[in-house]
Parts: sequence; structure tokens; C-alpha cells
Amino acid sequence: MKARVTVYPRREILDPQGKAIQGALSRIGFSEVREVRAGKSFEIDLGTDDAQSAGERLAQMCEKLLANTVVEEYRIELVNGAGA
Amino acid sequence: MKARVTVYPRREILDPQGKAIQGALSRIGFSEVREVRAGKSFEIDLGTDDAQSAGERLAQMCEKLLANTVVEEYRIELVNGAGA
Amino acid sequence: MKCGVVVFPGSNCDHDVYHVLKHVLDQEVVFLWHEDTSLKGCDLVVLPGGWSYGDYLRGGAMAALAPVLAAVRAHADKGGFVLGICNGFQVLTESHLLPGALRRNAGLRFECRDVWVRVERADLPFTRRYSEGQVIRMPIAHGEGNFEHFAGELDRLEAARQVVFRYVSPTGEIDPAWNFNGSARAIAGVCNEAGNVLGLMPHPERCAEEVLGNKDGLALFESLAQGAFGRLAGAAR
Amino acid sequence: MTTATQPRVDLPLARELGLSEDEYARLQGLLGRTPTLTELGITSALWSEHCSYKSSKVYLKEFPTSGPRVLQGPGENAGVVEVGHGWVAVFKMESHNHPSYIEPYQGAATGVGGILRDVFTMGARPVAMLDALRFGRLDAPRMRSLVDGVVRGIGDYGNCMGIPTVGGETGFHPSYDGNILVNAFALGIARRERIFKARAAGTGNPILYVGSRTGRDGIHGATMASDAFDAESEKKKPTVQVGDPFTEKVLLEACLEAMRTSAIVAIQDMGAAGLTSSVFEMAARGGVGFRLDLDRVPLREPGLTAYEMMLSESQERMVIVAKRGKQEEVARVFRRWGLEVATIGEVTSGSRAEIVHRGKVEASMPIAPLTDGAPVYQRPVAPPADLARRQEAPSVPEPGDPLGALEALLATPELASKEWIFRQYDHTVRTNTVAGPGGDAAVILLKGTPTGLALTSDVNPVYCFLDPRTGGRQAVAEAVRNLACAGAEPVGLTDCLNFGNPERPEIMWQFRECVRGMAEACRALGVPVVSGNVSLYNETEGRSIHPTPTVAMVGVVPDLGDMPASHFRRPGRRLVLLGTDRGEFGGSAYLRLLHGVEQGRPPAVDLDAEARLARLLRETVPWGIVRTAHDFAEGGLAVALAEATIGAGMGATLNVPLAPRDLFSESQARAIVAILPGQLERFLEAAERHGVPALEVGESGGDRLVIEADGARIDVEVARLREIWTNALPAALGL
Ligand SMILES: Nc1ncnc2c1ncn2[C@@H]1O[C@H](COP(=O)(O)OP(=O)(O)O)[C@@H](O)[C@H]1O
Ligand SMILES: [Mg+2]
Repeated sequence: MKARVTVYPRREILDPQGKAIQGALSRIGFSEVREVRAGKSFEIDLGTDDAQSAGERLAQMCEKLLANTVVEEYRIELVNGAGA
Repeated sequence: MKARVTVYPRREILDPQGKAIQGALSRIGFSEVREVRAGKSFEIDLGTDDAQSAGERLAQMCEKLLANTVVEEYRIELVNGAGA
Repeated sequence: MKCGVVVFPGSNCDHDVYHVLKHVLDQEVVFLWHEDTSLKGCDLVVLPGGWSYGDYLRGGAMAALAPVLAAVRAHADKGGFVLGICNGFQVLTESHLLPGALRRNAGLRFECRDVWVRVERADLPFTRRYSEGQVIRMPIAHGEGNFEHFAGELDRLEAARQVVFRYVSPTGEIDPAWNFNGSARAIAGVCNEAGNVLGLMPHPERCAEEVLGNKDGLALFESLAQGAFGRLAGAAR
Repeated sequence: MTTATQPRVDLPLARELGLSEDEYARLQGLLGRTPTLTELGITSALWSEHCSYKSSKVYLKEFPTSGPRVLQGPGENAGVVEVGHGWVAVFKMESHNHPSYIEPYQGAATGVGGILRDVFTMGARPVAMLDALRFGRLDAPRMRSLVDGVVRGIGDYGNCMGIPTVGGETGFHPSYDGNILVNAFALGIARRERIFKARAAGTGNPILYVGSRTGRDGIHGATMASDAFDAESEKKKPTVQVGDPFTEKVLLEACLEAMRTSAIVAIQDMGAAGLTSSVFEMAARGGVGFRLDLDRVPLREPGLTAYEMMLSESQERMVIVAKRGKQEEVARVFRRWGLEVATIGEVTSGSRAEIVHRGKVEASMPIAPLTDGAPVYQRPVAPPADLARRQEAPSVPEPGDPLGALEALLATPELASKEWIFRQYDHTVRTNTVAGPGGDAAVILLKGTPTGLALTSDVNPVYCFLDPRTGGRQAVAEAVRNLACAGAEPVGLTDCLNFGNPERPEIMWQFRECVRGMAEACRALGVPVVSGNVSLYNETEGRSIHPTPTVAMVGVVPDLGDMPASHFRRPGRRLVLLGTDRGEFGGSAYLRLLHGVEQGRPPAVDLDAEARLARLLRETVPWGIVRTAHDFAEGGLAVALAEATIGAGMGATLNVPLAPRDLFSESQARAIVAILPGQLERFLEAAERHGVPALEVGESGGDRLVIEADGARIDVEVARLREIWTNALPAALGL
């Protein structure tokens, strides 16, 4: 089973990277872009097919390592093993 | 309309970050993790509701700025304005 | 004072700290390996600068989970001295031994230069050889040193006097132009509530010898050495 | 890929891989049969320009390479020079031009990784780096992002390794619009008796593979580096290698630790042409054979063919010949650092390479004819047809407003401060940096001694273009002068000879002339060449770069206590102008950047005058009376004085006997020094004794730079110059 974890700076915290990208996009002609948020994405190949336990394990991984919850929030999406 | 762009190192190219994260996860007890790929995620708020033109513009943004296509590949997902 | 310098794979200021403690201040120093579970009786543990485990995720994130950190935590809980410099500071925030988080510099680039830092507290074992409000010059070299916390938490830190160093102008004023990495409230270093754990982004070990043209950082190590023996240990041997 | 789908080995394929018809015939002759695909790949890599130096070898022989301090000259992974107190300096420079143009971040990063491995493979701990960069015009396509990528790549790699980048140089010129140069220099130190060599020996000794796994990245990088650029190069994208500085850092620590076990016979990094060049070169140096079992090579993905494994340029890998029975001692060290170790073969008697994969002999070839016996060419040489026109004396307009001219020069990316770049490099880690980037030479402390090592990198490609012989002399002379300004005696140099397509006679002429000029200067100034690198085919769509023989020089400062700065630090110091101005403007910044003229003969290089100036500085610096010394380079006296005052915001007032225009002349062998007031006589006496023209011209002090020259006057606040000079580069980059 595969999963995708996305980690973003928390909403209430500044995102200088997102802002810089938005600025750069607008300078090269994409002025329609209203906002960019920049985060990280992880594709994780898990050795289990049990969605329930996978979800729990992934949450632990996020809390312990993948995200710094002081300033970041995370989202977990399970991807069907076959579909990935 | 919002979009999510995900940028990953191309498959055949070394992904030191993914490798390091997989190693760290395994050291702290998540040895079931077979592989981690590490990439970037951008949430982009576009000033248009036309999915067709949005898709084209986003592809241009990726080619020009968001991804370095020499070593990275990207994926674009449109998110319904209301749903995001 | 027996000092331990932790070596993570990827640490690269370990020898620099070792050098100052051992050859400039004549203290007893040992290296501690990231897999060690004992601190070998050290009074002071230093987490040095570098890129622990490559730091490809976030500075200090992986090192915070290393076996040696459990021992460091126990040492800190008992009131032992822990000093984190640069990457060491990141390890301490990631392991919640210190509050806050260190994010990418606001300018999104690595910065190496001298900065001016104001000593906000001179009553700590780390700072007693400085005076409160003293402005010192120290080198910095990092890409992720932008100190961040929620407004409420920042207020709490200020109230508890946990802010130890701030980036300032050469004349000591807080000024966005001199807060080169965009840290909240220009915070360059913080301690824990008990004052026995200190983390800072600037490198005191890089300005502790005359030949390098700046000795402003030496007093930090002297403060610790003096604390342990009630006098300057370097002079005692 | 299975054998069945492998391409047929024939001349067209050999050509595609970069071999000429003659070379292919030569290989067939050597083997007495048609080569296998693997053998063909190996040969094309070993006989590539990058690995074999086939076009340059005949001229490189002209360099002086020995001297009383030289322990190892060219031929090993890096040169080795004694620097006193039982220490040796180990250094080399390498180019990573083509990879950096294709992917600037990874190209520059892996360039740094490669040069560091060259140094620590010799048993030395890397302690300092320089980077010499040449970019095109900032408004050329992709150029701003190339600058950004290269600088980030160098920074991220070196910073993570914890090795300070203490200096370098950065130039901009249209000739690099389509072909930038990234030259990386690394210096390591070791105890004299602890140097390791890459010389395989001992029949039956195991060959170990350590470090990262092998992937398909960078296959045929050496061949790519030996090819000109065209639209086709785009297709070669998959050859991009990705650097992993963390793995390199642990590899460094593990190698240095393993070298203390006495279980290592020889060690070599896998650089260009990966496993092929490392194993063949080690065997060739030791005069032994080897057998490799490719089934044991650690792979990143399954299914690599023998061909791919032999030619992969995956980074952060080393090959070790261990003492038989002691390999476990070595392996333990690497495992402790979290690195993989595999025994992939052994040293054999005789002189052949046997490479086996999946039970099949993939290569069986003699070693020496492929390495030492690689083809050598004496390519046709001819001066360019338009040389006379290039060298025609240009007319030199008077500056109506000397201050305006100075400000305009300081505002060009060429002459502006490079702080935006070097602030992204950690230059204080290791706590040895006594003089970091921003001055003439960088100086690092040799811990535990009063001694310093001074480093500098120099070349003026415009001079080399106008007159390669003089340009070659000038690069060496300027480096010696930069070192002398720190009171350092040069002990050796390494170079990166970046040129266009050697198959063009005028390029080979440039090459020959530059090398001759360098060799003459090395002899006259007593500096041996101990290592170096040649990068040819720097050409895009038929347009060659300017000849760019980058020189990186290392010197010894006996006692750091007396070292002058390259800027004024205190008021009241007497300023003395050293050397003679001849009003020389050929190839000058003044003509090129302010008047768009790149023409004329470059300033003459009087090697004897250079030697005398250097001796004067080296004698007087230890007296402690020379508090500032700064040489004149691009932009002449005016720019040099601006730099000397900007450094610490300390002004100066001078009156010089020069025509206003000559404030910008680039005559060589000149410098400005600031002398302690009571010591002026003593200094002037020494200058006279050394035969160096010296003239007291003013003193330091105040916050303005005031220069009187034959009625004209520059009078400006130093702070204003500083602002122009520091903001110019970020502004030009659009930041
Ligand atoms: N790419 C770079 N990396 C590090 N330092 C650099 C770089 N480019 C220039 N510098 C530094 O900027 C200063 C000025 O460089 P340069 O003009 O080449 O000096 P000089 O004319 O004295 O040889 C030097 O100290 C040099 O080390
Ligand atoms: Mg120079």
C-alpha cells in the first residue's frame, strides 16, 4: 500500500517560500496567481495492505518525524496499492 | 480555482532526501517502510475558473519555474474551488 | 569540567567545539557517538553544528530521534548543562528540549557572515561572563535559523526570560535590517525554563581565539568552565 | 537490457561513443578481435579527452613540476607539497563546466564533491576550497538562473561537508553565454608520512567498493565532457548526476579513519568514467592486473548491464585495495559510518583486466595500452587569422569625469563585490579562516603552528584572448602577487585549463601559447605545477569560450602575526605606490566595460619586476610594518584604491603623478601598501634594495577617498562607493 503525506506550514505562520514563488510567478507573467503555499510531499511505500493500521502508523511517522507540528500541519492520503 | 502541483525527482535519479528519510524511519521503528520519495508540493490559488486554461497555465508554470525538468517530474491536480 | 561533544553522522563543527574546550580552555573533552546511550559522566554536553544525518528533511529532525538524545534529555532533566549551537539548536527545538522551531531563513538563502548579538541575560551559567545588554559580534552560517513560535508562546518566552540572545544593530538596537534571517522578535538564542539548556544559531566557537580576529564567543565557554569550578579552569591546570 | 538487445559493436557505434576510426582500429588491433560492448565503452571513456589528455599532453610537459617542497607532482589524484612543521598540503582543481550548464545546481555540487574526493583519497583532510566561475552576460538566456543554481550547488555541498569555501573568482563575459565555467579547487592537509597513493599492488588483495550504490546516472559523463555543445546536448540530459553531500561527509570520515588501520594498500575515488577509470588507473600505476565480479557491485536499481556499471558516474563512491585477510577491518569502519562495503574483485598478477558479469566474461583486455598507452595527438596549430586586428592598439579616450568612470566600473558585475556569492558559502567553519573571501588571497591557519596557508585563484581571459602567451604569464604573476600581499611565499599551483575545441588549430594555438606563458612565469617565479585539469571542447554552436587557464596557487605565510590586510584599517598610515605605470589599456576593464572595446595587446608582464615586488613584500611583511597591501588588477589604481578603502570604511588621500586616464591603466607588478609612519624610511630603503620603484603618495584616514592626478580629482565618500559596489551584483541579478 502506498501513501502520500503532504506537509505545509501552518496557516497562521508566514510562508516566505510560497510568497517568493508567487512573486516570481507574477514577474514571469503569471499574474493571475493569487496565492502559493509551498510544502513538502512524501510518497511512502508501506509493507502492509491494512488501511486502518497504515493510517495509524503514518500518523505516528508524521508526529515523530515528517512534520514539525509546532509550525507545520500534515495530511495523509492512502493510495490504493494497485492504483499507485 | 485551486490546484495542487507535486514535484518529485525523476525515477531514475538519485533521491538522497527520500533515502535519508526512509533510513531514519526505519531506525525509529518503522521498518515496514519499503521506500520513501521526497518531493515538493505547491498549493496554488488561480484567478480563473476555467479548468482547461488553468491546466495549460499550470503546465507552463511547472516548466518555467516550479519544476526543474532536467531532474524532476511534476503532476498537476485541479481542486474544485469550493472544495479546497 | 568534563565536556562531551556529540558526533552525529554529518556533524561538522564537532572538532571546532572540541578545539576550543580542550586547547583554548584546557578542559577535559570527549566525543560522544550518536548511538551512545551514556554520556560518560560529562557535566556539559554540546550538540555541535553541521548537517546531522544530512538534514534533508528539516534541520535537526532526524538527530532529535537519535539514541544519544534520550541520554541528553535525562541529563537535562537532572539539571545538567546542554548547549546546542546552530544545528545543535535545531536538534534541541526538534526534540522539544527547547521551545519554538527554526525554519528557513526569510531570504531563503544560506547566510555566512558576522552578526551583532545582544546578551539579554547574564545570569545564566552560560552567560555569566557577559554583562546584560552587552553587544557582541559572532559569525553565523546557516540556512535554517529563522526562529518561529506562536505569538502567545513568544509572550510566554519573554515573560519567563527565556530569550538569551537577539540579533541587533552594532549599537544594540533591534532593527529588521540587522535581523538577517527574519527570526521572530529577532531571537538568536533561547534557554529552557530552568536555564540549564541553551541553544543559539551564532557560532561562539568560531570567535574564541585572537588569531581569528574576534574573541567575543570565548566568554560563553569560560562562563561554563568557571561555573563548574568557581574559577577559570583553564588557568587552574 | 539483456545481451540480446545490446547494440552491435561496429565502427558507427564506436564513433557514436566518441572514438575515431583510427582509435577503433587501434582497439581492434590490441584485442585481436572485435571488442565487446563493455570493452568498447571502457575504451571510449579511457581514451576520451577528459581521461587521456590526448590533445594536451604534449604541451603540459613544459610545466616545471618539481621543487624542494614537492612530494607529489601531476599524475596522482592531487599534488602534494610540504608546508612546514611536518605538514603537507594536498590540492587540485577540477572543472565541471558542461554538467553545470545542463543542470547548474547538481553540476556545480557534484563538481565540489569530485574535487573533495580527489583530495581525501590521498589521506588528507580537506580544509579549504575555492571556486572559479565564469558566466556570460546576465541577460543571456538562462544566465541568471545558472548563476543562482551554481552558487547554491557549491554552497549546499561545501556547507554540508563543513569545509570552508574561502575564496574564488567570478567573471562575466559574452564568450561564456553558451558555456559557463565552474572550476572547483580543494586543499587538504596531512602529516607528511600519512599520504596515500592510488597504486594497486599485491596479487590476491581484495578490491573493495564503498559508498553509494551504482545507478544509471552520469553514464558517459567523461565522453560528454569531451564534446562540444549543440542542440543535441539537450538529449544527453539523463546523464545528470545528483550529489549527496551527506554521504560524502560520512565517506570522508570513514576513509580517513580506515586509512589509520594499516589495512589499505591503495585507494581511489570514482570520478569521471566511474569504476572504469578508478580501477584501470590504480592497476596501471601499480603495474598489476585485476579481476572484477560485477555481480557484487551494489546497485540502486536491479538490471544494470556490465556496460552501465563500468561507466556509471554515480557519486560518492570509492575503490579500495585492501590487504588480504584484513578487509574486515576496513569494512567495519565503513559500516560504523552507515556505509555499504562490497568486495568486488581482486588484484591479479600480470597486466590484464578481466571483468565478469553473470558468468560471462564482459571484458578481457590489456591495461597499459589503454591507460599510459592511450593515443596522443599533436594537433595542428595556427594563430587566428584576425590576430593582428585583435592586437591593434586601441585608441583610449580620456575620462571626462574620473569619478564617474570609477563609479561606473564599480557598478559592473565584473568589478562589483562578490559578497552576494560568498555569503552563501560557509567560510568560517573549521575555525581556521584568518582572511576569508573579499581580499587578495585567503589565508587559513595551520592549527598548532604560527603558520598560515594562503590561497588565490586568478586568470584574465580577455588578456588570454588578445595574447595567450602574455595572458598565461599574467595569470601566474597575478597569483604570486596576491600571495605576496599576504606575505606568502608560493609553494605550488594547480590549474584548470579551459579552452574551446582542440580540433580547431587556433584553439590549439591558444592552448600552446597559454601553457608556454604559464610555464615561463612558473620558472621565473619559482612555482611548480603539482596538479591540474584540462577542459576542452568548451564551445557552443561553433563559438568558443575565451581561453581561460585558471590558476590556483598555494603559499605559506610563515607567521600570521604580521600579516597585512588588503584594505586600510587605521588612519595615519603612509601610502606607498609600488611599481611602474606604463599607461596600458589593451584588454582593460576601462576600455571593455566603459567603451565596449576589447582590443590591443594586454599589459606586458615583466616577470623580473614581479619577482622583485614579491620578494620585497615577503621580506618586509615579517617586520610588521606593512599594515595593508593590495595589488592592482582589473580597473587599475582607481579600482584598487576603492577596494582598499571600502573594506573597512577607512578613507585615504593621495596625490599620484599620473594622467587622469592612467588611474585606470592595468600595468602589472603594482600594488599599494600602507606603512607604519615611523617605518617609512626603512621600507623605502628595502624597496630600493630590491629594485622596486616606490613612491610615497599619501596617507590613510577620514571617510573619503581623495585622489589627485595631474589636475584631475576624485573626491568621494567611501560609503557611497561601498553602496554602489555592494549592490551592483544583486541588482544585476534582479534581486
Ligand atoms: N565565486 C567566488 N567564491 C568565493 N569568493 C569569491 C568568488 N568570487 C570572488 N570571490 C572573492 O572576492 C574577492 C575579489 O575577487 P577578485 O576580484 O578575483 O580578486 P583579485 O582581483 O584580488 O584577484 C576575492 O577575495 C575572492 O576570493
Ligand atoms: Mg585575483
